[in-house]
Amino acid sequence: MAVKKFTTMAYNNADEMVFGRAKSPVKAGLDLEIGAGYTTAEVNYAPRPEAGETKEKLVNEYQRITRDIMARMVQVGFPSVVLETEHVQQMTNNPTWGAEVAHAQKTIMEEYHEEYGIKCALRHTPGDIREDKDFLQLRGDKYNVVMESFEAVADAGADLLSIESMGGKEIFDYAVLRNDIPGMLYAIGVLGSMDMEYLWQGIAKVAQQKNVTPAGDTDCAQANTAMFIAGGLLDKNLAHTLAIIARSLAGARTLSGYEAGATGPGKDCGYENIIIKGITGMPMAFEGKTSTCAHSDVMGNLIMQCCDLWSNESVEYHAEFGGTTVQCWSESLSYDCALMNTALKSGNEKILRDLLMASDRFRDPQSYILAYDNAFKVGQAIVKDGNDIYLRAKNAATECCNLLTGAEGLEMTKFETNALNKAAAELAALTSDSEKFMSDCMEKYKAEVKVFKPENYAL
Amino acid sequence: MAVKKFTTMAYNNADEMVFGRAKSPVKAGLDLEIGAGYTTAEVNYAPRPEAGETKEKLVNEYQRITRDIMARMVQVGFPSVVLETEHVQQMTNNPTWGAEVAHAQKTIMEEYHEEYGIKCALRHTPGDIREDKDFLQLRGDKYNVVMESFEAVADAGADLLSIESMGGKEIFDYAVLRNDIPGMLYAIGVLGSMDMEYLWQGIAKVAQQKNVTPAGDTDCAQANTAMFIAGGLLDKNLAHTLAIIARSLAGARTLSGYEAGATGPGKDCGYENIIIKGITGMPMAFEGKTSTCAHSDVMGNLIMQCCDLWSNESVEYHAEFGGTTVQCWSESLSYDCALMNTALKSGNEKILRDLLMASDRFRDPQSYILAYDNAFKVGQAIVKDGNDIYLRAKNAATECCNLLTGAEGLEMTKFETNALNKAAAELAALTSDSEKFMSDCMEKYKAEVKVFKPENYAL
Amino acid sequence: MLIVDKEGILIRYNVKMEKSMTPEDAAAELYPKDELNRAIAEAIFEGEEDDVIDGLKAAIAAGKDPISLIDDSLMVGMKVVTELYDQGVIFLPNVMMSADAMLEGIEFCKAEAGSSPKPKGKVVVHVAEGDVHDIGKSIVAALLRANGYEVVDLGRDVPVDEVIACVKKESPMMLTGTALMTTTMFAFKEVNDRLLEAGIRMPFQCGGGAVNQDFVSTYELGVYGEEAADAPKMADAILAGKSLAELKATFHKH
Amino acid sequence: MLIVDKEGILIRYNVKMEKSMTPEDAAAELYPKDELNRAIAEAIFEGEEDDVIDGLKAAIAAGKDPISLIDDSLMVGMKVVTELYDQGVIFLPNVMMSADAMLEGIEFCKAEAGSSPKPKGKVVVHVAEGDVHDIGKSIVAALLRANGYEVVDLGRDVPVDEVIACVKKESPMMLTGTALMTTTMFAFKEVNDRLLEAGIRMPFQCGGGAVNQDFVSTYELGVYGEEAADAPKMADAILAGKSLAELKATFHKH
Ligand code: B12
Ligand code: B12
Repeated sequence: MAVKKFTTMAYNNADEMVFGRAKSPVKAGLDLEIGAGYTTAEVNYAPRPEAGETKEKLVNEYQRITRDIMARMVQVGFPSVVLETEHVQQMTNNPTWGAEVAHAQKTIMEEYHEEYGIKCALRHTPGDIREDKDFLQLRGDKYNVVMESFEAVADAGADLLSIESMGGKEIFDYAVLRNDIPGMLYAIGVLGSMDMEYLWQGIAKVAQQKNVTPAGDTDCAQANTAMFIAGGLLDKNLAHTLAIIARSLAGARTLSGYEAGATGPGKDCGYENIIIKGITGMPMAFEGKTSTCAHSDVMGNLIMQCCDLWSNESVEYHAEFGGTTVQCWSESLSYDCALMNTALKSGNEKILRDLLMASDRFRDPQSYILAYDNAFKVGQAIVKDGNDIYLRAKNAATECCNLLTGAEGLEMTKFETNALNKAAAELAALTSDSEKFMSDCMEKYKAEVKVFKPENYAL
Repeated sequence: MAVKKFTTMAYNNADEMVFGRAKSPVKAGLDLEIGAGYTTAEVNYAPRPEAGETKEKLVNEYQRITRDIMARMVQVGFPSVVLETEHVQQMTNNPTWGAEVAHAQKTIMEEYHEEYGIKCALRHTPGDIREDKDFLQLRGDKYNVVMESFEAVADAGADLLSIESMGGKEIFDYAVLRNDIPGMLYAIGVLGSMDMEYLWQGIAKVAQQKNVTPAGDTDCAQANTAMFIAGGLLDKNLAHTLAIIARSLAGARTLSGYEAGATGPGKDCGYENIIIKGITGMPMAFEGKTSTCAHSDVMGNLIMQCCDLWSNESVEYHAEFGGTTVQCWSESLSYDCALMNTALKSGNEKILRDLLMASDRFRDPQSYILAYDNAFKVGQAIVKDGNDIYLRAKNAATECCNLLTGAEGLEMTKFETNALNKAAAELAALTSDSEKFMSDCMEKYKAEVKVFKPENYAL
Repeated sequence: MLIVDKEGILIRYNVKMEKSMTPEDAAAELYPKDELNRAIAEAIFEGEEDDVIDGLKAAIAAGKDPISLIDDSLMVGMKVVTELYDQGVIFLPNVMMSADAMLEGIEFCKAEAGSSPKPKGKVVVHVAEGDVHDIGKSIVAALLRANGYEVVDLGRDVPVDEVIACVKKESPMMLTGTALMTTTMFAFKEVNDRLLEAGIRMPFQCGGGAVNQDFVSTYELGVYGEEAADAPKMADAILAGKSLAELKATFHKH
Repeated sequence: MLIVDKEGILIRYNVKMEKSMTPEDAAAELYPKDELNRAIAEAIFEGEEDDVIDGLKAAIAAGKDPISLIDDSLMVGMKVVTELYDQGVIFLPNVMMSADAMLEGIEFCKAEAGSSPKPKGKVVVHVAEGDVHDIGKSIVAALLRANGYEVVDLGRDVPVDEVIACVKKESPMMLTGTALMTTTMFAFKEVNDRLLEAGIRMPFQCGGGAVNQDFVSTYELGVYGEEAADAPKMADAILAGKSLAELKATFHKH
């Protein structure tokens, strides 16, 4: 598929962006339209530990999960729902496993759609298994298995195809634990983007052949690792200012998937999706205050501001007083959506969006930058040099630093400010010549990171 | 304590009521003020099954729970929190157990308050253990144990005292499974109110002596049983129109606690609290879309409309990806509160309240009546005959029927409408003479319900 | 105040799915042909105890045997009720009122005949020690009775010793336990162990608020029961010869 | 756009609680007195590898023994770092960079001396089979090394056989496992069983995203590790003679 770089924003200004509406809505699954004026819950789940033992157990587990969710949706009267199955390793490595799961789930969803008319779609997210024990193996055999997996789940009923791709991770893991900003830029902005462009052309092709939706990727492997290491307000593992620089870089990186054919809805854990939505106008999934089952964050409300799908990230399937976990969380998510949909219908979407945003805006440097107005500015910095993956990533990080430096109303710790100033200085000192940056990094990281293999990026 | 009946509404009109503000705020615990312009999460939890084995295990379990919650609150930056401990049977039957738990919890909360300045309070809810194996035993020995339990937990650090009292339950259980409206009225409106008046004078006295807050009761034993039996939209165990009649009756009943000295915050599972807030102007706890861990309902957003405390009802303590359950749910609740507090601070509370309400208004007959405007009308019907517990309960049920009959925009099933019409007719046929109703019921239920003992109500 | 029409926000699936048939129409198709039996069955369906007795009197006067009336009219009427409940055509209170009427009818027949029919089977029900939540248990008991089972109801807050003693005394085909609290459901494990100790391998169906399938799966005799209607279904399955493993396969839905 | 000041909505407790002391001030109080050792310790704290080597050269030139320099300067510097990390004065990347510098210093000293010092103890770390999430494991390994332990890092996606073989070969004082998925953490039980089978009763600390205390409590050798810093703490506790039960009592916080 052809790659088309974004050099302009899809929206004229940040204020145009709201939840439930995207410039380019996506039709998918059974009567669902994403970003077409309403929001929908996207429910995620993980099988119980013992369910991974055999294929039969696994298929059975996902059937139970699917039935539980669909039953709860009709019991409380919700008009639509999306299910996301993140493959466990066995399901991707054995494409028929993933396919059987998809088929079993879709069959149940079709029954509910037929009986009740509930709109629904199924997302499958194969694991990015492109690696050997010690090294990434982004191209070659493992790539082929991933593509087979996509084909198999698409044939079997998956409507939306996603992946959390890992390009750049080997450098990132090294860099993030050493406050190494140029390394993070190289890992996320350069290597990550290059791998995505390669990978997503393949996925988009499969999707086109199978007539399903190539939905989108997330920088889980890098920006989310940074966010998790950064943790809560009192954690001492990574400055939150660095975590949000990683996230801004991820905006430049994750965009590459949409340039290579993905159409949205972007995947839930991509907190950079707010930047992507501004640039592409495509619908996006988000997770936050109703994904505390999966992780804690410091922008739970804010991140809901412009969602099209609203997700719980993941929850282990087990019982609670109120039903199984997937029932509990799908219900909470759907109530959130009902609130947003009421706001949309009554013309109050902007005030609700703003309340969500304002409640977390000053909670953390991360939330400050992901507030839609600031995220939009990061997007503008990206598209300004949209044709150069290095420059646009550098722009994103620089804009992030600038916004934080000039932030009004945001209190930062000395530690966060110091890390920020150091990062800003390092960014300012970087070359504006992509080639030079590439060759410098190649040399440096070949020497320092023993698991780095340039051939993964055709370098 | 003197009993003072309510014969007027605290608010001039329904529109005056919002979340986070009550006419009579309540100061409690460590710097907390409830209903004073902000909302606070109230976190509830149940010990793991094996924790009930010994007192040590139980105390230990509550310590872990308390520490987990407080730690999460400061990690995400929330300014206040309330913890509620619903006693398991052992803790009330052995008042020293309950006291040790309260003390252990409060000690941790004080540490956090001292170190971080987080505002917090502890609610303890002893079990209503006033019964023998086969019969209720509302007065006598068991009553004394309950009072001892209240004294002990108050001494040990509990700031808010509550109970889910059971008066009337023996008749209600019989009546609700037989669509018996007069029986429900007798159970909830008459017997329930009488027992509460008796019980809450005792609790209010303890609270006064110990200088803590007599917070309030809930009609869990009856209206919530009806709501649970009614279930989701597709359940076939009880017409939802009958469940909301039970709830309206509960408005008249639960009020009795506040007449006998309770001051709020009313307890979370009292969905009738919206009626009570309108009448008393006291702050109230609610639960809904963020208590799906404990139960499913059909008004998850709407019920948030005027909350002062916002609760998860209860969750078993165990691990999830995002931390322990109490951490996950306390975080989700607190984000909800952050949203409401932002609305309050920016003067947008009424629009947010209305969006919450509008998103569920037509989901179910129950949500329709609990919408603040309709609930306010039920409240007016109650205070009109505030001095007569029978008449005011009858008024509440009648008003509920009238509102449903005249409802615009609410679609009901034939089944719901039939049950409603039958109920309305039965209510219309009832005497307006309390004494006659009392003696008729006494005769009927003495004969039909073998576990009914009038001496429980000094009858 | 903001009022927003529900379109696009919520769907009242119950309204959307409502069966066009009235319960009365649905029942009419299921009544027995025989005029006398039919009248009794109808009275059961309506939950009208007096009409049931009147119907029985008429049938006996017409020469019918009181004991066979139990099977041919009372039980048939009750089967109409439970079937329509399972299909979602009628609601639980109807079942309760019909069951009341049926039980009264059976008493009347027994008195008339001076003898008792053999019930389908005996079930012991109880609520775990320390637990006061008993309405779920009462529904279970009522539905079992409605389906023709004899029920020994131990009530709420029942110590393990008492459960074991009763099982030994009554030799039921099945035992049920209800618990709504995490701390009380723990007693089920003990009941299980004590039964096994005594060499009794009997299906022990457990349900109620806090109880869940994962927990019930941790002890051998346990079968999870999600809703009260699963109790008579499981009793029927036992009568049909299903093994413990088969029962678990059927009733473990999550 | 609506901007609302944070007062009353949220509290930045990190800002509110911030220590007034800078990391440098805090470290200054902890450095060794001896000038030469102090320079090396400072270089470790700064994470400056070149300065570490320069310092070591200077100290050796001044007559210090390379092997005792490891304990007297490198380890002392590293102890300052881990202590301040535990106190929340410095952050993880500082620890990582200091550890890199320390390891390089140790290599240098060993080369100079032509011999190796005895490490405090050996720990085997791994990520469960089928699991690619390895950054948590890498942090665990780094913190163990930073605290003076020898680490055998089996990497990610490690089959149970390989874990067992390595434990038999290396006889470590402790084994750690990381898993971030419900389906992969299941392997820990197998590791436990295989170790017991082989008669090895060794503490097996397990952590990572999906792993939780309840799960780890289901197998005998398991001790739950919530954060990476718990790994060196547990190793220290083992050195201090704590039993498996005592380790569980200490590290099971939920
Ligand atoms: C109503 C209620 C009460 C009423 C009980 C009235 C009654 N007659 O039973 C009252 C107010 C008395 C009460 C008291 C308490 N309650 Co209460 N209560 C509830 C509530 C809201 C609903 C229960 C109910 O009636 N449901 C309707 C019935 C029909 O459902 P059910 O019993 O589950 O049965 C259904 C199925 O489970 C099934 N079933 C049941 N048994 C069986 C068996 C078999 C074999 C089968 C097949 C099926 C089956 O069939 C039924 C219908 O299909 C629940 C919430 C919940 N999520 O369950 C809390 C709940 C059970 N209560 C709870 C608590 C904590 C208490 C108290 C301890 C609180 C306190 N400190 O005051 C006290 C107990 C005090 C004491 N004396 O020990 C907690 C338990 C938490 C925990 N620790 O596990 C719950 C979960 C609420 C919560 N906080 O989340 N409660
Ligand atoms: C980043 C991430 C990834 C990255 C991994 C990058 C890396 N280098 O490790 C990538 C993108 C590759 C990834 C992939 C997948 N992931 Co992932 N991932 C995450 C995420 C968001 C953060 C993990 C992380 O790095 N945290 C930061 C590190 C530092 O934390 P940590 O490892 O937990 O370690 C800390 C502590 O636990 C502790 N610790 C760890 N080990 C030990 C050991 C001892 C002894 C001690 C004392 C302490 C300790 O120390 C650390 C710091 O204190 C988690 C979310 C979560 N809640 O954990 C999901 C998560 C683990 N992933 C998940 C899934 C499903 C996947 C995929 C299968 C999804 C898919 N289909 O694509 C794939 C795997 C595909 C495959 N190849 O098999 C799920 C697992 C659900 C489940 N089934 O159980 C999670 C929970 C996310 C979710 N959906 O909720 N993931």
